[in-house]
Amino acid sequence: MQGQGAFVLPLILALPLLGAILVMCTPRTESTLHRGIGLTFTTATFLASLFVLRYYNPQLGGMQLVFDVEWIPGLGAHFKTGVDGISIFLVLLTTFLMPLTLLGTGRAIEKHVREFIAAMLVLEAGMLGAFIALDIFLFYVCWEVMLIPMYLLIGIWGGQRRLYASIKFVIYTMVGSLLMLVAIFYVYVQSADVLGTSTTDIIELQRVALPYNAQVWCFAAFALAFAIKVPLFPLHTWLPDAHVEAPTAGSVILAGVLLKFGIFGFLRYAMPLFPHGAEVWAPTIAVLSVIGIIYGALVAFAQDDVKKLVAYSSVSHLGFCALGIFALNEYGVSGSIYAMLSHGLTTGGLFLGIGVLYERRHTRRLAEYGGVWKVMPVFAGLFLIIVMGSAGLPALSGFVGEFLTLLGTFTAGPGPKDVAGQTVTIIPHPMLLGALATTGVILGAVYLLYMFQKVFFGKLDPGRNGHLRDLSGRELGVFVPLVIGIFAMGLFPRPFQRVMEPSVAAFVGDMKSRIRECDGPAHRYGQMLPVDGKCAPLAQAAAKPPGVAQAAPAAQVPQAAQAQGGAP
Amino acid sequence: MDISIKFWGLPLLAWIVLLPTIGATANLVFGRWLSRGAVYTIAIAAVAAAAGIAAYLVFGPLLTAFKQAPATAVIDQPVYTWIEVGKLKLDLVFRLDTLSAVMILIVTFVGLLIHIYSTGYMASDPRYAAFFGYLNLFMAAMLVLVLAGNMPVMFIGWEGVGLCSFLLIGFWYENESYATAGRKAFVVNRIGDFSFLLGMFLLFWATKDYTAGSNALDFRELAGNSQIQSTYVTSLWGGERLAAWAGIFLFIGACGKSAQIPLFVWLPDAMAGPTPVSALIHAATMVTAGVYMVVRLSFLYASSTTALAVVAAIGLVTSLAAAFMAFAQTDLKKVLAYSTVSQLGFMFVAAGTGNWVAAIFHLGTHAFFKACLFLGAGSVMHAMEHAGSHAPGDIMQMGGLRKRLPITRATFMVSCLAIAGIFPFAGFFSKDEILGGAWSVEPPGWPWWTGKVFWAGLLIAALGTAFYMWRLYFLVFGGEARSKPAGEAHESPPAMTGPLIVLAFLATIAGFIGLPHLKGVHPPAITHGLATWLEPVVSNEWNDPPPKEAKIAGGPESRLASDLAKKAPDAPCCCVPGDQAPGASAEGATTAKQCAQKPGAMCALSPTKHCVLEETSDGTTYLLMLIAFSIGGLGILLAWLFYARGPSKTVDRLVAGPLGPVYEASKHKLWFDEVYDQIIVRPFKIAARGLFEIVDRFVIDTVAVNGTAFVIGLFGRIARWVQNGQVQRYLVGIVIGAALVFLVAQWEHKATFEYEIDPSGNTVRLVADPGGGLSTLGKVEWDLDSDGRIDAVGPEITARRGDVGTVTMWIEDPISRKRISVTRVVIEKTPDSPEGSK
Amino acid sequence: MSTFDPADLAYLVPYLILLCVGMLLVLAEAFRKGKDRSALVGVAVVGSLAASVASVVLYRQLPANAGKELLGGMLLADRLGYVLSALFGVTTALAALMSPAHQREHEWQIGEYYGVMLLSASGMVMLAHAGNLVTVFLGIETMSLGVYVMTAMRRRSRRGNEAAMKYFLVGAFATGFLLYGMALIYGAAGSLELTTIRQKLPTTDNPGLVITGAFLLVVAFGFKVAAVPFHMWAPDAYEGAPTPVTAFMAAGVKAAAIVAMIRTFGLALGGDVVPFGALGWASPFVVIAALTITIGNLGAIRQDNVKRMLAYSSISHAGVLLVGLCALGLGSSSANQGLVYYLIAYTFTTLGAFAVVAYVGSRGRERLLIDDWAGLAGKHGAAALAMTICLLSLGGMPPTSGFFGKFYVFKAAMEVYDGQLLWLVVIGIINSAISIYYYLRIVTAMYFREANQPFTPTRSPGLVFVIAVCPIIILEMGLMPGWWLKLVG
Amino acid sequence: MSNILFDVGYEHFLVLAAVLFLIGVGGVLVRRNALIILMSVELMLNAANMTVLTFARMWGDISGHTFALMVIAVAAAEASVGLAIVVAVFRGRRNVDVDRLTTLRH
Repeated sequence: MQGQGAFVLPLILALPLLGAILVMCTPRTESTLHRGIGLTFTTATFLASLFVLRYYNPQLGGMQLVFDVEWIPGLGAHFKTGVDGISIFLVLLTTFLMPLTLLGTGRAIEKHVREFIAAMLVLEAGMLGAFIALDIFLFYVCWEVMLIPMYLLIGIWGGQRRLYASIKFVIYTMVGSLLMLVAIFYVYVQSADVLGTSTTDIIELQRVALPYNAQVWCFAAFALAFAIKVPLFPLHTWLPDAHVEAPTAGSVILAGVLLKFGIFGFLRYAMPLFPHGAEVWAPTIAVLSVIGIIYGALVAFAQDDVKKLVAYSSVSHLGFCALGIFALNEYGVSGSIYAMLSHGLTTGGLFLGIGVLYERRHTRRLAEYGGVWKVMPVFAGLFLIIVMGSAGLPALSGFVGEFLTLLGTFTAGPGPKDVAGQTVTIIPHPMLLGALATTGVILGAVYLLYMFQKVFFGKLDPGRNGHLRDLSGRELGVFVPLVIGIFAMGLFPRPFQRVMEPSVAAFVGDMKSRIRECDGPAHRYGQMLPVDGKCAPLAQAAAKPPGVAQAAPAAQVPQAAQAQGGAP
Repeated sequence: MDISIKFWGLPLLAWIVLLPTIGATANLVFGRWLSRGAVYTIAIAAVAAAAGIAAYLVFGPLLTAFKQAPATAVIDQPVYTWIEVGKLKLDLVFRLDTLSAVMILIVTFVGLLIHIYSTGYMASDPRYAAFFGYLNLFMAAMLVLVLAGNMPVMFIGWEGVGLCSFLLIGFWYENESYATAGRKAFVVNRIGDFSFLLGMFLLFWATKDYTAGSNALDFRELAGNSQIQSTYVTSLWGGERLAAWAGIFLFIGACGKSAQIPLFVWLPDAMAGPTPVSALIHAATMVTAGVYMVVRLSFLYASSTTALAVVAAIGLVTSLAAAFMAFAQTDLKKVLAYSTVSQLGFMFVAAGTGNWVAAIFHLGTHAFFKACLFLGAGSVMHAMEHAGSHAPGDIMQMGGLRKRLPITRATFMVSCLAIAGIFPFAGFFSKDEILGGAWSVEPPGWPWWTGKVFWAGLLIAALGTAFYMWRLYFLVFGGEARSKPAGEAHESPPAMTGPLIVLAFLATIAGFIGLPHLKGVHPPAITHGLATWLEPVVSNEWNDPPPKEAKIAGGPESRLASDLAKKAPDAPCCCVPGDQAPGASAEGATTAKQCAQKPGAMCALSPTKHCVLEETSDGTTYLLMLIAFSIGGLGILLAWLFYARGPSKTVDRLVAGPLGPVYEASKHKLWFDEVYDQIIVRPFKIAARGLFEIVDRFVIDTVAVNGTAFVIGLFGRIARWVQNGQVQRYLVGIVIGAALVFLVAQWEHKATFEYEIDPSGNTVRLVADPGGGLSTLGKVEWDLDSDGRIDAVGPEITARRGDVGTVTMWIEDPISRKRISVTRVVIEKTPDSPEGSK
Repeated sequence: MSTFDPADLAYLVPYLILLCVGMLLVLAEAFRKGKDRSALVGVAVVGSLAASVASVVLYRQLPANAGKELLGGMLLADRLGYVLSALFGVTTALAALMSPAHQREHEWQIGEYYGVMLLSASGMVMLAHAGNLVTVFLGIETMSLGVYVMTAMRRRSRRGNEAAMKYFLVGAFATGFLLYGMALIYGAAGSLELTTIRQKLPTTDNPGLVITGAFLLVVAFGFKVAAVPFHMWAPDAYEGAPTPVTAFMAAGVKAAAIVAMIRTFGLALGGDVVPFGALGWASPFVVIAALTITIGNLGAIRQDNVKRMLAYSSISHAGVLLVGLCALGLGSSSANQGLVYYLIAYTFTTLGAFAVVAYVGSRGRERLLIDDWAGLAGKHGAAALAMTICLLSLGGMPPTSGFFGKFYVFKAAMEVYDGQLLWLVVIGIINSAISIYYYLRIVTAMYFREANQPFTPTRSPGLVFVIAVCPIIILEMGLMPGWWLKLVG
Repeated sequence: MSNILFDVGYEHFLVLAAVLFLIGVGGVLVRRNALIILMSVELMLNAANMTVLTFARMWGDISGHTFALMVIAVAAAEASVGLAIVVAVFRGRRNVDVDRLTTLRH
């Protein structure tokens, strides 16, 4: 079935690809033309993506703008796309950042401009595809497709240690995603057993309640892939290398969008598909993300390379998001989505800012800077706003997300006057974790202000930094929208939340009921019943041969008989 | 009362905040193209307009409403819904009630004066526009903080002022140490904010189920909603009440903002900022935010005497320590900074003794005289600087300025009198309120002497205050000029002296809105203005449910003392003799037993604070006043003795001799910074570096990641080394390999099932073992007694022993639907066995 | 024994075409010594393509799942057979297209080459249709002998000879095992016909014979597909042989051997007629598959010689194919489709990759070291791109055909009852993560490193055509796999 | 006397064939000279052939005999190819010692 406005999503998926093909057809020397094409198509994609908002109906929630055509008949895989409150803004974030990134990169890339633009466009297509895919198969394909352009971005246009960084990035990601592939096989094959026919439609798959231990393993497989992307401590070490070596554009997209797939993956795939797996692994992940929050912040403070510093700050910030979703309440989840969006803007902005400095000074060492405010006041002002947004200053974008995730975590437990068993808490000691995570607020201020002071305050060395010129018109064109976005998101989160709310509420409610009732009413297929406290599979509910039908009561008899069985 | 007075669609309260914001934006964005005139016109106009609106709202609608019914004197103006997730609904709501009214009047008015003053003080600064932009921004943030209707909105202002303070302290950022001071301020404040957040979370966690529909964490909800009230007294960790924990968390936040021990260290450094900033932010307004917040949450603190005790204790310690630290300072502004810390300590003691009105009272008077002092100091330094001094703040190079700067000197003197608590200046009354309150306070759960201790402590602090302030005065204005600039200084321009005069005037008369309650004398109502005005906002009762028995006695608020005494002799009781209304002119807090001795006395349960306050008879009040006054006088006297003619030999001798260590301790503010550096900053840096080098670089990257790669590579080498090119090795490989494969391939693990017979002998548990793989996926069927009938289904079943004989299990392959059957003898069945026959 | 029915010949057209054209070419060479051989190439290509076209036509005529016994069961005409014979035809054509340029550049112009190639291809086709141990044996031998000869055709190159020698010796040795194994099976079943064997074996009174025989066959076929531990000849032979021949070996021979296994094990020894281990005849194969995937990768991971690296990678791919075979043996319904898809995908990928290898080498210098490939993207972007696509496909990255091949085979393995092959899938998956590393080493060299010295590659329309067409097919198969999956029931 | 010697049954042929096969295998594995190895391979093939024939006889099945004939032909072809390769190698390096063929390795 084709939902209303279904054409939009395929359109925004096709536009970048079209651009990529077009740009590859132009002669290799016309670099200005290439940049022009890149900008045009990314901008066009952004404008097209605004239609998503136009057609999305916040009241309804659920998947909308659904576009569905059969793709691989033999496999039952469909080309099925759609957005809900969780993914819609991530899509917009992607399309919004892309043109800015290209604009910000400007002439920083001299060699192979054509290929660069093409890579960026393909990357955009891949990311969008992964966000809007409603077919686990399509998702996986896009997920892997994202990898190659990023790998090329780091490898071709990167810094000195780019070979090491690019390979590390790819291998890290592959290890995770391939194990996820195994789990996908498993789910896919099982779905045939439960639903009758194998399907790759995630909406369908969510109705498959797998055996308890299977859920635990599959979740682990998915979680590894996503935890690497997030990245959770201790799987984060690819990130600093990748960031430091990648060109500005690469870093911006990497931090701005790619990392989000970790959290998004948990929300859209790992948790709904394997609720009990989530239940089992939640404590581990929660603790790891708290460690990540503190650890990332501490290590960021120890860096002399600005990019590395920001890279580690991402580890810390994404920790909040990961923590939030496992709080399993509206505050945590919607907060974590919001934090992702804000992180996209702020960290993207930070990297663009570093790019601006790097273009002028060709170094990223903090020690090289100082007193830059004097020569670049406009830049300093804008950068300060971005920094503050990242540090979670209220009324800027960062605060809302952090506040909500922390609030969600802290209040994940039952309230003082709560009816027992009413709330479902899957993380241990919510208040303790919440409190520990909140220290990230302090640490964030510590390292961000440290960086800001080192770069912009202090004595200006006229010899080294005296000549730096302030932002050009083009660069203003990059930063002003970002800053406006940061303010808008900080002051008016409500419109965003109104759109997210139904989907988030549905997600939370669904997870809770499935965890509490062992995949009870909501999931009539492959029903699971509790056995000694845990959930274990009952014999297949689907397609019972007649023999069993009357055998089932017989099965009850002995158990029922146990009661008075003691007599003889 | 809910008035919504709009202007261009926006409520007026919003405009109060918006106008400074606009001013700030204008100056920060377009400042570089504006003339100085334009800049300060915009800035001052913005603040003036805000002040105007504030004044109109307070003396207009609010006052009229107050006259009708004090309780309804609230202007509540939601602007829009800021955040809404689940039960968490947060409007951006501004609320003007009697408490915030006092605050915005102070903030806008003092702010306005300081803006005017700055036009003179900053006249020669290149970044004029930026300065005024920041000032306006600060005003906006501060007003948000004050007008906020719920805690998160308050937090916006709370951190906003932090940011501005960061920017203004580091205003002259070329100086690395100034920039660092700014950062220090922000970070230390963040530590406080961290705790503030925790407090908010805790409150939300406790109240989220009761704020249906209305704003979460809304002050009025928190104060008014009876269900919520009941959650405060539920006990949390360590048997303490929820209110205690929330209160303490929030108070730590206040410590950060209001520079209390242990988080006061940033304030002295903050003096790096331009003097008007110190006056506005670090004396008059921002630093008092903590006090304001505590008073705002009086209902919460009233619910936990523990929290109160903590607040009061910290306040006392801080006021004493800061006063001590001020003795040896030689920097004009540093002295004032410590005195600010000390005075804030006073306010917290007031709040901690449930003496909310006094806290706000002192907050106001302090705002006036301390702002005046700072501006005076600014004027002095300005003069010194223009006279060519390189260390304009060093009081040792001053002296004799009374001739050079008459106006400044006069105003400074007035303020010094005020802060020393000399009758009839403002400081005298406010301080006296605090002392009096401390003397007579006796909340349930405190031993009777606690209040007295606070009183005594504060007296010492007051003595110190008087001494170091007058030391300062004498060193600056008294004696003869001790340096060339001091001799040639000139009075500052009217733009600066004007505000000084106004503030000095206020510092003189402001005290008369808060005279103590006396039975004998009855001055006009205005003299108790503040108390009555704040009545509806601050909480007047200890939220302390009376003991069970009394509850049983229950019924109306007041009972016949005699029959309450029977049930609960020790129930707290506000004893009212005869036929008077409870609480009207009670004779004081006591227990039901004592009160019952008076015939026909009534007990007002859960004693009111009036009851407590009015215990003190006029005599005591006069006595307390006298003591406070004389203490102030004593302090001044001492200062005069030592410093009347500048730094005297006696002082030097003392410092060199017996008082040496004390002097050092005071000079290095008890080595707080040094200690923090050792136990926090240094370890933090080491930890950061260490984690990066050890965990990240070595453990994860080197060992785990590259290690794995290396091992795999090693196997690679081996695999290739085997391939040595000799074809016959290949052939041998084929043969041996084939043999090995043959051996390995024989391993098999067929499906089967396990069983355990329950020791009690009644049941048998059978578990299917599918033979490797993830789990049992296929349907599992059981024939328990080899009669060919399927008795049970499922991978794991329990059956009665009687039914079990030779068991056959079928596992069906879900894909190929192939059935595998396993048969095992579980229980031998002989025909004559009792189980077999059924 | 049924009698010879001329009508059957109609079903054998592909085979006959290859046979006749092959002989014709051999003769032709005899008469036109020393002249240019472009005509021969043309004939060879046309012939082999004709064969594929013929098999496509026959495929369409054939009713959906009905097979037909030819020549008294000696050969079977079914969809599987025709799909693969079409594939072999294309393989041969592409390999032939690669050859002339390579012959020219590396001086080994020998006209019989094309004839031999087609004859050996005819052997493959015979395997694709084999319905009897005899035809299996004959097919394998025809194919192998041809390939031995082609390997040896660079007479002057010592490496070429050495490769041929090793390949031949090991091959002959394996043939011995093959034959003996067949003999034992024959002894147990009393028939050489695959279907009959299937019927007879369960009632055999001598399972020992069956086990030993089956096991000897495992060894022999293991050698043909270069499965560990019977793989050691492969790297040497692949490296030493002329690149087009290597391509032909890697693509064609492997595919043919797999289809022969599908026939022999799937048909003759299918189900659980071999009472051995946990999984019947599949139980040795699961071990072999695991070893093959892993050791193939390990061998490649530190390899600096591109051709050799591809050889090792093709070993690990054989492992994946064996996983599919095990799935087939354990009754996974979709294993057949998976295998066929994988074979097709792998064929084009390999041909493409080796075509680029052939392209890079020129004037007697093969330029096999990764360092020689540094900065290839700069000068010869198209070739580098093509190579990248092929490598990604080999590494199993979407959206290439290699990904779907792996996906489908592993899916089939997962469908096996109760996840008995799960561990095998996990091993396979982990290995493809490892494999990414060394495939990317080449990509890294081509794109991220600077060229050390410029060179002129081998340019010829045929080669360029192959380089161009393979990536296109790879991507097409990757994006639209549906049609390809439905080729066989 | 025992007729184990004279009552020759199928088993004798099978065992003989097996022994021959093993001898062949041994020869391939231990001898260094390519030609000898070639012969050993032939030995293996013929052993297999013998087995086939025995069973064919046992089952009274004609197809076995035809198979044997084909095998002989194939073996001949194989031998010729083998010899050709040996010659080519010999041309290159003046010996046919398989141990020395180690330019292709690792």
